[in-house]
Amino acid sequence: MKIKICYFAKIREQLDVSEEQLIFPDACDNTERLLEFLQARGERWSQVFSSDQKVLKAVNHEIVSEKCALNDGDEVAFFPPVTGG
Amino acid sequence: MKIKICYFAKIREQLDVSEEQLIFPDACDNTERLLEFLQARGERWSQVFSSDQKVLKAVNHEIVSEKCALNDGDEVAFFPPVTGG
Amino acid sequence: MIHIQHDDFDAGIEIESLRSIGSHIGAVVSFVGSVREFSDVRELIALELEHYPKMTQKSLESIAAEAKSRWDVEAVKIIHRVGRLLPSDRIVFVGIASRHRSEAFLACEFVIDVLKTQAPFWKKECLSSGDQWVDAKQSDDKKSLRWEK
Amino acid sequence: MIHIQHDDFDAGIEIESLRSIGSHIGAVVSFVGSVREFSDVRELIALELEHYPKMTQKSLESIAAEAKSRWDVEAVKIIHRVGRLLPSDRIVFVGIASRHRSEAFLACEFVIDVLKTQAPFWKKECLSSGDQWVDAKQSDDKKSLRWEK
Repeated sequence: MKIKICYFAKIREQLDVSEEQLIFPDACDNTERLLEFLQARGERWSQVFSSDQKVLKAVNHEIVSEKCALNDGDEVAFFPPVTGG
Repeated sequence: MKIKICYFAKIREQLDVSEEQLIFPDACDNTERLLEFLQARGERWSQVFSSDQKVLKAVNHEIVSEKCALNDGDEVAFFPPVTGG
Repeated sequence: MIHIQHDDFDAGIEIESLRSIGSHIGAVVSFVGSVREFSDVRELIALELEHYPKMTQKSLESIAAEAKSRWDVEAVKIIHRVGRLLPSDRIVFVGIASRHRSEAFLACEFVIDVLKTQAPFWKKECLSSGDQWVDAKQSDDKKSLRWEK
Repeated sequence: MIHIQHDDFDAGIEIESLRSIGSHIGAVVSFVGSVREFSDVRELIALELEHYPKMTQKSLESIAAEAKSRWDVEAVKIIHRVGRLLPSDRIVFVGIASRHRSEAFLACEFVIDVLKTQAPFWKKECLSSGDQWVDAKQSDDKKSLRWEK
């Protein structure tokens, strides 16, 4: 399945990517699997996604805190705690 | 001693007076005595000052809830609960 | 920064003036109160606002000073209109400038709550059926009592 | 009534627009947030506000809807600026119109508190010493948690 991933703010700068399309095995159908997949990309990725740094995620523009199912065409975003207002 | 008395809003209309200068025996030197004095003026006055109607008083532009000493030159005001804002 | 006036005011100008105190001001919280029309039973033609001129300024200054002593706020502005007002007219402005927002919210609500039970203003409604003094609301007493220490 | 924009806004116009909803509106409470300059250690040159365009509108709409479902308020207006801002610039406006004031105060503080922890905006400070992402504040988390049911 195809997933769009967006990165924002500090996370975007650390990974040096703002968005990407990912073809993802159908069996890997939740955010936990996606995180494992991204962490396996190398040191920089595993640091961002497994360090003490807090990373929030949104699936289809809603923040989700728990493991969340993913479907073809979903948009996932990773970003640091928000600081607007 | 000389006391200035001001009446506001509904109280002013009920008594049909907005302010007056009162020469008051020196012995009657507190707000309680002043109230007794005013109540003794007649039915309209005793009704306003002894009925269920709540009357607030201010001495020299500060609301006072208890009996308060009066001195020559003081300004006393009587008015209903405030309704500004 | 207390004004008791017949004239109308401009909340936007007041907020800008509070913001312009300095670049350490992070928050301006404001309250604008308007003359409400009573849609149901009676028709409001106008509102007459009487006050006690010699006491009003002092009373509002003391409320503003109390707000500043309780919370870390930089400025308190109060404008209260008097005289004849029409439905939807502005009556009162309370604006607070502070570094952080929580203090501004608290101080602003404090000022308007206490003003409603302490400041010497009285409203008379001019209704199609005749004139009538507005009764003080118990709910306002309760709101004001919350702030007693 | 949600606007995410580069352009500045005028709080006075927003308050008037909230008041003009009808003569049943007795209270308008508003919050204006400004870019604070840090006077002590570091010098703030500018603030860059990044957001997640596809999510921001939806997120603010959901906060506004939640405020309206919790309190009896007539209208919620939110304006949040994005892009490059300078010290003292306006960042955010939250305005609430309601019949009575208590609800407007609660809803206004709720919106800004929840916005600060839920809406996808990120601030980067451009300092004389270099750029730096602003860290989320624990105090903001606490303020937001107060509103959890």
